[in-house]
Amino acid sequence: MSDKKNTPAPLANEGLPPEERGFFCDAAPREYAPAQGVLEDFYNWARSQSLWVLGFGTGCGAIELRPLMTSRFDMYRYGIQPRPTPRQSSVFVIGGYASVKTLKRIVRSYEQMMGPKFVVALGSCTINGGMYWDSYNTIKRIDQYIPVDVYIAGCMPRPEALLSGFLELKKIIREGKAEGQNEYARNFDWYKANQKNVIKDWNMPDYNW
Amino acid sequence: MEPSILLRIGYAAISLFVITNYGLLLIGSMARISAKVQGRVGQPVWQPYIDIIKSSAKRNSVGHGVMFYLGPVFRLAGGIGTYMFIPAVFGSVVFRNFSDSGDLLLVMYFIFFGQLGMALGAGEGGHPYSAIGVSRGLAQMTAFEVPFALSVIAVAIQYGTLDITSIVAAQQGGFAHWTLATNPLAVIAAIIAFLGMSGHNPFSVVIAPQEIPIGPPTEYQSNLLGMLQTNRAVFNGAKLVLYMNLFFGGATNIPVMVIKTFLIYFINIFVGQAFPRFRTDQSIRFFLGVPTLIGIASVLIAIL
Amino acid sequence: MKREKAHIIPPAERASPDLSSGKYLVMWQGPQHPGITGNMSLRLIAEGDTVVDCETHVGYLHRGFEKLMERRLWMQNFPLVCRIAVPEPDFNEYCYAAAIEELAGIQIPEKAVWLRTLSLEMMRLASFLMWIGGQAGAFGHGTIIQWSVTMRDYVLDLFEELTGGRIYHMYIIPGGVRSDVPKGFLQHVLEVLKVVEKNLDDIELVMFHNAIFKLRAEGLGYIPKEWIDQYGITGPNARAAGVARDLRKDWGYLAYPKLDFEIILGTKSDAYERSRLRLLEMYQCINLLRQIIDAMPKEGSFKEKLPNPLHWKIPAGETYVAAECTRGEYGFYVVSDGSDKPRRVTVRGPSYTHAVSVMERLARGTNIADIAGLMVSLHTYPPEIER
Amino acid sequence: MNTTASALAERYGARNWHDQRPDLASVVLDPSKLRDALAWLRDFGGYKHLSFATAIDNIERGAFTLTYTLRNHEKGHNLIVHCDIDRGHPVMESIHLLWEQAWTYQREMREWFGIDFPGSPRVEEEFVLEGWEGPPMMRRDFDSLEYSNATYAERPGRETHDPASYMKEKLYPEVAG
Repeated sequence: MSDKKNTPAPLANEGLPPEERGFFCDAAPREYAPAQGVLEDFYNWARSQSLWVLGFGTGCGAIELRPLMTSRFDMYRYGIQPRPTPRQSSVFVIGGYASVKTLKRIVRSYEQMMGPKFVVALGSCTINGGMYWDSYNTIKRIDQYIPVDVYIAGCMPRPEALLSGFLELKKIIREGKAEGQNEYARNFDWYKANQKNVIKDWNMPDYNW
Repeated sequence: MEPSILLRIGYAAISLFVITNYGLLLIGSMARISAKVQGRVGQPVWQPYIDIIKSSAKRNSVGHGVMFYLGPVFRLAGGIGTYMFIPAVFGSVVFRNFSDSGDLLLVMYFIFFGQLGMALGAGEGGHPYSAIGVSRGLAQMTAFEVPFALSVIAVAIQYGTLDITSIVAAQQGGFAHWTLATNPLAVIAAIIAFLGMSGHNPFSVVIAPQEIPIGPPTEYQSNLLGMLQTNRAVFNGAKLVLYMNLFFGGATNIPVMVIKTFLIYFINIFVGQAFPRFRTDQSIRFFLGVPTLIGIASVLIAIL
Repeated sequence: MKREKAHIIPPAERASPDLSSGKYLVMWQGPQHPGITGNMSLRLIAEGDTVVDCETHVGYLHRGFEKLMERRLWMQNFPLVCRIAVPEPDFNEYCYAAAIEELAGIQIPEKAVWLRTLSLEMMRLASFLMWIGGQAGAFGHGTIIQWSVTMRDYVLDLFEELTGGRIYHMYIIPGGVRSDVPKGFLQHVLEVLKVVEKNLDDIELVMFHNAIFKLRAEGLGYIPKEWIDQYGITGPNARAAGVARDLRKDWGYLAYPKLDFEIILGTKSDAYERSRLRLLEMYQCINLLRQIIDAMPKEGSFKEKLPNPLHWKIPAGETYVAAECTRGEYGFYVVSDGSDKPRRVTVRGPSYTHAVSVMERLARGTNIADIAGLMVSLHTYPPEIER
Repeated sequence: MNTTASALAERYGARNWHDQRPDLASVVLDPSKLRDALAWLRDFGGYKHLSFATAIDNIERGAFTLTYTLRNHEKGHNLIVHCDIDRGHPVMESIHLLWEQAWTYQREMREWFGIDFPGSPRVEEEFVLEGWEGPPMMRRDFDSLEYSNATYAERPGRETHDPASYMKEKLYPEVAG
């Protein structure tokens, strides 16, 4: 179910030393066409019913994930569960402000996730910089660097807000509007330019999967 | 009369289908039970189905060479092979599988086979945590195979055969004939080995999320992961049925099978929720200690 | 059986393994790793299952607080400071407020003193409850955290009732506290304490009398007594080594001199001892909270009148105010040049020594499987390292 | 108290002993004497515990003021030791041999202020920043807001006001208008 025709040119991986370029893949991401009709609806339902959250606490918002995944606000009820490896998780929760050093890891982990993949961004600082609007080390809006599906405002968002955010994400997925992966592949150059504009020492592959 | 081979294959497919669904539901309900221990509501019972559908519905996937793809295939083959040579329900035509053409040794071999295939595949994955997980897993497996093998030897000596069907047949006729009653030491050793085999706490160091997230399957995604999840259900079911046959008098119909296997699997959760996990060296030391002695004792009892 | 070989003191000098030999395995534990505390990473070089070298890498949470505070008015900084450390923001608020009051020469009313003590102790309890789940989880025991984080949530509900905020309270403002106790609040505190205490008994039974937990934790990460001053170790890590370091006693800030408590000391100074000591301190917390509720004045004003915060100039000077947080000495060093903005603010976090120098040394020679447990048993938290 | 003060004064030429609180004092030393003075304080003065070390950018004086805060647990007394070093040529003696954790603070000062500590372990490595190309960002002449506006994309629709004037026109519009 993937169209082979628009396969883009291989990446240069100029960030890497020449002897290491062979170790990494140089294929740029490409778009994947969704399945047909009812089948895709069924898939989307399944995706929305089993959201595996990548266990990467990028900011202080991660502290409210603990109550969320433990017995008070039990997110397992909704089929949401943490997953330690990006390969198997489908939701990336950006827990608040992202410093440049963390953004590098965010991009890397996001690209390693298998699509369809969804991003939930917590806190005002991911929306417009929030409290760190004049900080020299935190980015101001995360959607310049990776596609975001749901924002949850607040500093910090309460577990109830997180839950409603996840339910909103489910709705979007079921409607088939959560095509962040394809969007990333479509505007790959733009995203990559933004990323390289901020991450000064780009010493990793241009697209690592 | 003996059904034709095609008919038997059809029957085997039916019983495989049943055991897969049963295994999935078992996993789901056990997750719910452990959630209750933790004071949670817990995931829906059918969550494993959705997870498998979701994993298989992933759009792209990353490979690391042929062995990487073959790992889950071997694992699944091991699981199915294990199940195929065990009579799920004693005396039933549909659920006897191919138990008459294979015996206990073959089953034990299949239990190994899946793990080894997985080890090869995960090693190909190239993730350091996979390598560590594989080494831990194999080390621990060789450790818990010792008490398991000993108890199996005890059973074989006791009933004078390696054929599972006749072992079950010998246990018919009430609780007094079960291995649990006739040779309890063998059962104890085997149950301890079972804890290690099913990889719950305290023997979950293979996939320890806090230490080596998450061990051998770290690199596996999409449909490969779905395959592993399916295998988990089949393999659990097969092991449970095997234990039920060897030690708990088998089952003459489906409800009895369900009840017995559920109770056997419940032991895992019961122990797993109450304990942290051993380190690899500690668990090996543990398995080669008391459980091995119990196993030897059970063999001696069987001989005498 | 492991008790005898408890005292392994790792080598002081770093090993320099030859990575090209193919004998060693280089691993990054974190930042994307469930077994790491907060958002930091360890670069481990392992030989087999044994770590021969460990490097702590911090900075993933660096927001440049100290720079930002130089750009803001004294009062504008006040919502900023509590963001420095998520699990226990109140210690930041207290240190900052106390420093300003000392420089500006403000005396806070008696009731504010008690309310501050109350909120600090509640924060300590909440933070410890968060930690104990992590400690059990690091050894693979997932049940404890499910219980303890819920208990923490009950304490957070109390904070919500008192201050309106769950995580960030902004309650301790310069000149006192922001609001008086609501009606019936103290009663709720006592009720919650009863629940938490009961749950702690369960946790002690399941965790501290658990053979496998003992097997894992005993003898892990032994800190000799000499290191305490050498490395500047403070808090429970120092007390578990038998060194009485508790600023609540030493400095006697807030209402602590009026409260009756003893410094809890350990002897064995390994991971198990540290965990046990922290459990005892949780009981001590509950006891202290009950004392505070009995002893605190029920009426009176709770804050001083401040000048217009927009034109508030603090007289020139410098001071260092520290408080005993759950991890050790948490201090604010504030310099004012007489203007309406701080000249320099430095945050002294206890994790600074624990997570970097101590962790790097203790990690040498431990099993990979124990790194997470060791990390948590030092109770480190990255944001206070990098600010 | 002033055994320590006088001893420091006559041994190492310490100046401006200032008692901020009964349990907190500060003193100024020369950079050349600082390391010996700290060693003496640690071994003979009872100030065994290094709380933290940091620097203040006194750009008007053209100096970095290094600040070492020590604690004497027996007497329950804290001592802040200052010393000025030239801002144009910021080099300071390393004290990583006195306290095991000191190298971390020195690494931090190296990255944040550009103060060099020859011989301190891993002082060259990046501490919290990664791929930082600007000047050392804790210096007073580095403007965080300017850098942030120049580097990071902003979401339109956010305005910030100067609190004084904004509050005035909100609270007292007649005065402001």
